[in-house]
Amino acid sequence: MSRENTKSNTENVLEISNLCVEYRTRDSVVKAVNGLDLTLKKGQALGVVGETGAGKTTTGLAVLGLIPNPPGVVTEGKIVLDGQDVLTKDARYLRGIRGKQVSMIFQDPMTSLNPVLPVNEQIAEVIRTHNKQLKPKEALEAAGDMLELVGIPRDRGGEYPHQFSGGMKQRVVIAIALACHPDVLIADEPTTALDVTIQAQVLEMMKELKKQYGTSMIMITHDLGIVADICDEVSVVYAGRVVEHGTLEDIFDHTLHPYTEGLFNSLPNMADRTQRLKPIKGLMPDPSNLPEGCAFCPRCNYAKDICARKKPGRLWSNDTHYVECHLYNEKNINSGEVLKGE
Amino acid sequence: MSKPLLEVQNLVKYFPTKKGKLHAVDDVSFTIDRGRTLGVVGESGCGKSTTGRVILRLIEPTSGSIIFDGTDVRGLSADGLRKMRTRMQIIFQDPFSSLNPRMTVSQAIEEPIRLHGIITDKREREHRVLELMETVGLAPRLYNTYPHELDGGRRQRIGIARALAVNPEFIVCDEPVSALDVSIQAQILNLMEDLQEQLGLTYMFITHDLSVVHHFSDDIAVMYLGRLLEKAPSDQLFQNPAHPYTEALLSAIPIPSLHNRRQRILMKGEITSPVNPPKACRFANRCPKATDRCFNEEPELREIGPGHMTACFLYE
Amino acid sequence: MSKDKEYAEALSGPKNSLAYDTWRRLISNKAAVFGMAFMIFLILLAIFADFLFDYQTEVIAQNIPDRLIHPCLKYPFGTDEFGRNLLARVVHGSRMSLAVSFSSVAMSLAGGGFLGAISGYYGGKVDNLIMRITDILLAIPMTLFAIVIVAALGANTRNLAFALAASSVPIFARVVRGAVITVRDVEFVEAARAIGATNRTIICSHIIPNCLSPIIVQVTLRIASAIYNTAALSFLGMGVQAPAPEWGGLLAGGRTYIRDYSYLSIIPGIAIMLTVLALNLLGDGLRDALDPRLK
Amino acid sequence: MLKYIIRRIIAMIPVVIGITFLVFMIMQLAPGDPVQMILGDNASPEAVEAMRDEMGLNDNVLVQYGRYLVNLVQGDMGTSYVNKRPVADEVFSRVPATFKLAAVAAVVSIVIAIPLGILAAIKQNTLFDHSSMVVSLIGISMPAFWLALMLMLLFSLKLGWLPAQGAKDGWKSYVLPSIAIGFMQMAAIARTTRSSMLETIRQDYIRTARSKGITEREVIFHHSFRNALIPTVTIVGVQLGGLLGGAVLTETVFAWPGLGRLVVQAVNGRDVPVVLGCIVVLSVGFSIVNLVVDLLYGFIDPRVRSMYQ
Amino acid sequence: GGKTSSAPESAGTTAAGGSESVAPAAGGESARDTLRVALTSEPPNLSTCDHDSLISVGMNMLTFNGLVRIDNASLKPELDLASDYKVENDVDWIFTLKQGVKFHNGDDFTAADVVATLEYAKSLPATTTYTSNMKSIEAVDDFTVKITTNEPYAGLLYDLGYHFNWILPKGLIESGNDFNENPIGTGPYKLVEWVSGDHLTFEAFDDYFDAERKAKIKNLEFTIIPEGVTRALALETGEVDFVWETNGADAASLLNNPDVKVEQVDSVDNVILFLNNDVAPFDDVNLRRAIACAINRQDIIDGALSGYGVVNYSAIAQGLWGSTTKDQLEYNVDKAKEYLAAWGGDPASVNLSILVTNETRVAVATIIQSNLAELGINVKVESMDTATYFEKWSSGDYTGLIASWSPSNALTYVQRYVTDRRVQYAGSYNNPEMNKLILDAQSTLDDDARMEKIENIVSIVNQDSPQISLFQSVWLRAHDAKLQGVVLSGTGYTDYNMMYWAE
Ligand SMILES: Nc1ncnc2c1ncn2[C@@H]1O[C@H](COP(=O)(O)OP(=O)(O)OP(=O)(O)O)[C@@H](O)[C@H]1O
Ligand SMILES: Nc1ncnc2c1ncn2[C@@H]1O[C@H](COP(=O)(O)OP(=O)(O)OP(=O)(O)O)[C@@H](O)[C@H]1O
Ligand SMILES: [Mg+2]
Ligand SMILES: [Mg+2]
Ligand code: NI
Repeated sequence: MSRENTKSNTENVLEISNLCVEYRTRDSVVKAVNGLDLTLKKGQALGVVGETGAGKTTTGLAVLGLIPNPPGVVTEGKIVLDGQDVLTKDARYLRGIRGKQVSMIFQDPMTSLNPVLPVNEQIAEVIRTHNKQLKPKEALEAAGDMLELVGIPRDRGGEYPHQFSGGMKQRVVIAIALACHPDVLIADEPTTALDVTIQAQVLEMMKELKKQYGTSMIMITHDLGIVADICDEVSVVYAGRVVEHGTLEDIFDHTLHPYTEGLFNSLPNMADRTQRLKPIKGLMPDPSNLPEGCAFCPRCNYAKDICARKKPGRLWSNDTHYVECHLYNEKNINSGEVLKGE
Repeated sequence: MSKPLLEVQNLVKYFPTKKGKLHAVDDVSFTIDRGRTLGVVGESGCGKSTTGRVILRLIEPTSGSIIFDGTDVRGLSADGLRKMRTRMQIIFQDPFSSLNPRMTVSQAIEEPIRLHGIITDKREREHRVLELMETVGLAPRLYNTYPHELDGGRRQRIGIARALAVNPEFIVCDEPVSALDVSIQAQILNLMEDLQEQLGLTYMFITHDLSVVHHFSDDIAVMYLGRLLEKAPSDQLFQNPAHPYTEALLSAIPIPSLHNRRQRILMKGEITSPVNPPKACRFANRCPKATDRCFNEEPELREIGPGHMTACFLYE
Repeated sequence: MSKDKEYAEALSGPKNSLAYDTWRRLISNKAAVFGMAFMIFLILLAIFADFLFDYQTEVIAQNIPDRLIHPCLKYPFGTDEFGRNLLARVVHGSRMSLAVSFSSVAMSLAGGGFLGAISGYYGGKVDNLIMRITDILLAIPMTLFAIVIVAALGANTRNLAFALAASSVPIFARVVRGAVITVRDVEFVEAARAIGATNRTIICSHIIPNCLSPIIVQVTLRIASAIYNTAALSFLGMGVQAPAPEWGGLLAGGRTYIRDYSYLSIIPGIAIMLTVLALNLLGDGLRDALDPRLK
Repeated sequence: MLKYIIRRIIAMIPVVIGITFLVFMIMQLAPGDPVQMILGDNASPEAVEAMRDEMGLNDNVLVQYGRYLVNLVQGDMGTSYVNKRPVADEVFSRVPATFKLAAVAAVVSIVIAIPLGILAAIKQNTLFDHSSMVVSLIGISMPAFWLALMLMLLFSLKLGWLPAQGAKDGWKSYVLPSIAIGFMQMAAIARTTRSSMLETIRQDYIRTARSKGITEREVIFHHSFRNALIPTVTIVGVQLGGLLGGAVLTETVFAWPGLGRLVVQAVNGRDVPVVLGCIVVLSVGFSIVNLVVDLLYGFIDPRVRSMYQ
Repeated sequence: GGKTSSAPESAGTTAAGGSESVAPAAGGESARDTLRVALTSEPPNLSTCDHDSLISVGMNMLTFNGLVRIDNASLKPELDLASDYKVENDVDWIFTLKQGVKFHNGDDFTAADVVATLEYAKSLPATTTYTSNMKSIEAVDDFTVKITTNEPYAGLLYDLGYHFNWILPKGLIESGNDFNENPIGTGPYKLVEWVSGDHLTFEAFDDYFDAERKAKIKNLEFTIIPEGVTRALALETGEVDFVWETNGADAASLLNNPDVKVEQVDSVDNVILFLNNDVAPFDDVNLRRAIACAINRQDIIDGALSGYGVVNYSAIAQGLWGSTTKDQLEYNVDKAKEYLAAWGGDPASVNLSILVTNETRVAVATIIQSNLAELGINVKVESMDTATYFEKWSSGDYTGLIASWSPSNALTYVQRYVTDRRVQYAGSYNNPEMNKLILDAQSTLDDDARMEKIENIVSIVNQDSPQISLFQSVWLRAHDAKLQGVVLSGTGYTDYNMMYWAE
């Protein structure tokens, strides 16, 4: 903790600390996010990787204050955006920042656009909301610019979402998110619904735009390939907590957490197709019934007694890389060697 | 391996639609040898699933021939087809919609055994179901549970057990892992590999995930808008892709590693409509290497190396 | 050996059934529970009506001296123009109203279900033909259609049930067809075909069980509407024949006296309303409970 | 669009033929003899027979039907058995009354129901929501003719505010009948509006809209409303059919000079041509309403609109 | 003798007669120049010959006149368009016509119109009963007509008073005028408009020939209100002035309303339980008698008619000239049991199903049902529409039904017992003797002798009890208390032209 604070805070455009979110349904309380910390530096792209149900989308929504309530409740934590804790702000303030300072690209482009409105109106809407002095025509003009920016001819702006293909819809969603040049862009699996070739186009475009506008970006995904492609740092999330965080190199070449390791081992090796996959055994824990100790413990090949009992603390391996795992202590952390047996 | 297990010749499937004929599968030919895996890749809507379904005659083909182990599948009577389906099976992409929500795990696995009268004794059948569950890694306590109580991975295991229940020789796997998380995906892939080894199965493995198909298949067929563009042994395809589309496709896969990254070849545009496509190379409008000829003629699939076929004018 | 034990254990394990889940969701919905409780009450009332009031002496026998007595202790619902205890008639009326509506819904479910299932499963020309016929039937306002049939066949309970059934056949055909079509294209049907299931197995053990929820919901709503339409036809004098009590008939008979003895039409009206309400609540509740999305 | 409308109108022809055929055949099953009705109990059997011949009632049923259809195409709906007036005159003189009443009831119920449904959805689980939904539930459960009687009892007899019958007192005449036949539709529409509103509010694109920072009002009116209208419009179409059906009974109670009453009277008098005429007109009216509803879909939903083109 | 009498001797309720000079003109109140009447249903037809409906006859009375009319108070024929008549050699009836009478279209009324009308009526199949006794009609001069009957026929005046024989203008008959659309006659009112399903309006005919009977209220408007309650409400709220048929259930509250007057008159409408004499066991006189004695008519009146009815045990309605109660079978359960024993069959084997057409009759049949249950006879009540009902009746496909007969005179009434009339009344009376008796009565022109013969016929029928009389209804008409000159007839008619508004 202390080491984090020594870093120059001024660079951080978004800081999430100890975020806890619960979904309280009639039969159970789903602990979707459990003390999650994220830091996004200016102009950088942070990859957030994790399995289904790890709480990635929930975190993104929390930043925009859009967690559906009921059943969702933020029980703890701080989300500091532009020096302000958004969790303490009222609806009016939140509306002011949404789309302007922080915007989000949602998981499914097929359902993220309003089917009864032409796409340019949907883009113009966000522009006008944050530039009240603009006339509707000017806003539409600006929306046309945005469309061209994402590679859609401006004269197709009057068409409706159903007339667009999946890739084009995703571009429109991106255009909406970028229309007011937000400081922070949260991209929630922006390409999972798309074909590889289209995915490549969209990712390439996002990289371009990021460079052009210096937007800071959180890239939520479960595809380590995408992370390698466009991110600067990575947070690996498991059961609503960051279990390992570091730069690309830290994570890809100096993997520490057994879960991260498992993720890599699950991927087929492109170089050697005969190599057998080494999957992580078992399943994600039930978020309404989390284990007491380390959440990954039941699936971990290296689990020790203590893992089941006590939550591991955070351990920094270098200035940028930390892990939460009982396999490491102050002694072995820098060498990266695992404490086996014992 | 003298004779291939499955031989598909000039398979065509057109769907009549309001706007015209939809060319879902257009003149596709390939063979699969016993005990081997043919991977089929391609973008969404290129006709992968349709090909798989037509082979099992879940959809009637428009034309072409399907020879399975010497039997013409198209010539089978309804009853013959039912028998044939103890030898050929299919696993579906979506583990959610491919299981009847009102049947328990055991009922679902038992159904094919019962329907084909493979085991008539009730006790024995129950035993067999439990055995199959064990084979695919489902705990016996799940015997009486319903699919909606289970996660995607387990459900996919039910689908596999169901397919295995009739002791098939050949299984069409229609994107069996694309709905699953990587960690679960790896579990299922390993399971399928083990089964192939133990039971000597032959697979047709449909996917759009190139890294998976590379890992899993002996041969790979690349489809585009109903057409087979390239077919080659797995390593051959990855090392020396012939068709510009295959090349672009390979370059588009994001590689989860910081080293030996590929230079991306970006294709312009998106897949065109498969309804009444013009007589031209279907990839021509997105192809960086297209010539005038590509827009006026359709290239034939031709052999360019041992087991390596492609349909492109660049290789004439 | 231990494996055998494990197997035996699995076989004897508890069956947590879908029906039970649905039931649990249903009873957590207060309105639906009210609807269900009311319907159960009503059905019991209909079954045991004879134990409460004797049909010959209390329901149809007249007692002119006691005619038109406002509700009081002796006659909680008052008496009608023939001095009959309205309570007894309302209680026995539930029998007739339920019998007519249940049987008409059963008939139209059978007819409409059959047509809809064929239409949905086979598609193509058959579907087209059946759907055009339902188009025609649906273009005639339902009450009107029932009136015409009753007028043609003559007014009696059987024809009444038949008319109501005929007029809701197209609705069931539509609902069942819709359900079958959604289910028909679902992968598990294809999966069943892939494992060699015959058409019959597919229809009986895959399609029908999965079509059931919209149909069950529709059945409750149709029963409500049948009760309503029975009343409407009785109101026009085309309903159940006197002196048999039926709520619509009671209401129709009472309307002559509405000025001074308004309870004669208010009470049967409330009975109809409560029943229709209960069925609607139950139908809504079932719709929610059966919807897998709300799992 | 125009082509679509024309196609739809042409598609109505077989429906009308089907309706006439069906009703014609059903009415044939009826035991009553129209001639007996016309001539009364003083007529001699020869007179009855002569009249049957004259009216063509001794021909084959299909011949009779064919003749009816041929005449119908020429706008001739036959002659009433009972009063011998042309059915077309008889029926069309009643059309305005029924359609005016139905229109008033429909407009009023829609105008009340939709805002009510939206408000209830926005204020989900508040007292307002609960009470308006209870009222709607009662509304869909209450037989229209009973409501008619109750309204009459209260407003005409007890309070004396509104006329009990007829269509002669201007807007006042419309109040009770239109409430009686419109209440149920209003309730059904309000319920559908509420639930479709709640449904759309859960959609992804609403989340997208919210993420733009627009106000909740804009979210509701600009984004949810039009999408929520799609199922609402369907129910409006269905309900209008119920409205025409409900008119049959309500018109009798309120002595409304419309088609509903005519058809009841004609059915009782076994006046086949009039019954047929009424049903054809009501059904065509209903089909037209449904056509309008379908066109409205196109207006609301661009996905549907592109299907017309 | 019922030949001529200018004014009935105050039979009605209010001071009628010559008060007309006081009523309309005096105040000159323009406010009340309209009378709004609520009808139960639409008149099927406005012409004279194309219907046999009570409501339509009411309309005919407004626009047409006959040579004679049946007086509403006395129910006897009185001169109307004829100023005098005499009978020569038993079959030739010489009518002298009034002069200066005009039709609504301005045509003058002459003997030619009479001849044309009666010839026209004779040519129509539906009117035979009322026209076939006339052998020939001749115009002796412009204002004299000779009608020759086939044989001596006492019923001619009644026939002429029947609406089929009311006078139409010759010119319009010949030009094929549709009298339904355009009912032009000599009557006190002219049709203004008929909005189908809603209302009919009439306007007073200024050139009406009979000053005494000239319309006093300028406009007449008929509204159709099928629901009884609604009709009563409409009267109370002032939406209508006159309700043509009031339900017994509503009468009680209307009676308490000082602004409303309820008129009651015992009708000649005899409601009977019609038994099919052709089928066993109803062909047995003892069983029929048992049924007749078992039915409690007072219960019917109280239960089904709210007390508005008159018990009748005789075959013919009380109050008609010629009716008698001789030999009638009254309500007596013990007697009923005796007759049942005399019949000797098993009451449980009797399948009596009573066909009815409306709510009130359902109620009546329901009471019969419970009465007969005491004898052990099971009764079913079948409600149906009128068309089916008539079909079943005329084809004899029934066991019992409830019907009502309301002819204007006893002779017409008993004529229903003539064998050849059984075609229409399938299953009715089986007594070949009766034909002769009836023929004899109808050719007896002397009133007193005829009355005796009719009484004899009635008493025979009473003993045979082919059908069972139940009650005579009471006509209930309610109107604004300010309306004067209301005279109700036992046949159900009233003369709107005699009504006027009090100040
Ligand atoms: N509206 C909700 N009500 C109840 N539980 C919810 C709701 N939304 C999410 N959850 C639960 O919260 C947990 C985290 O969900 P979240 O959507 O954040 O996961 P995710 O990491 O985005 O997963 P994915 O990769 O599938 O998108 C899951 O267990 C999910 O079931
Ligand atoms: N039953 C059908 N009727 C009409 N068109 C169909 C039908 N089934 C498939 N198609 C069309 O045929 C084409 C090929 O479909 P297919 O399902 O085989 O594609 P796929 O390669 O499996 O795609 P995906 O990766 O999305 O599963 C598509 O354009 C599809 O829309
Ligand atoms: Mg997510
Ligand atoms: Mg597919
Ligand atoms: Ni008028």
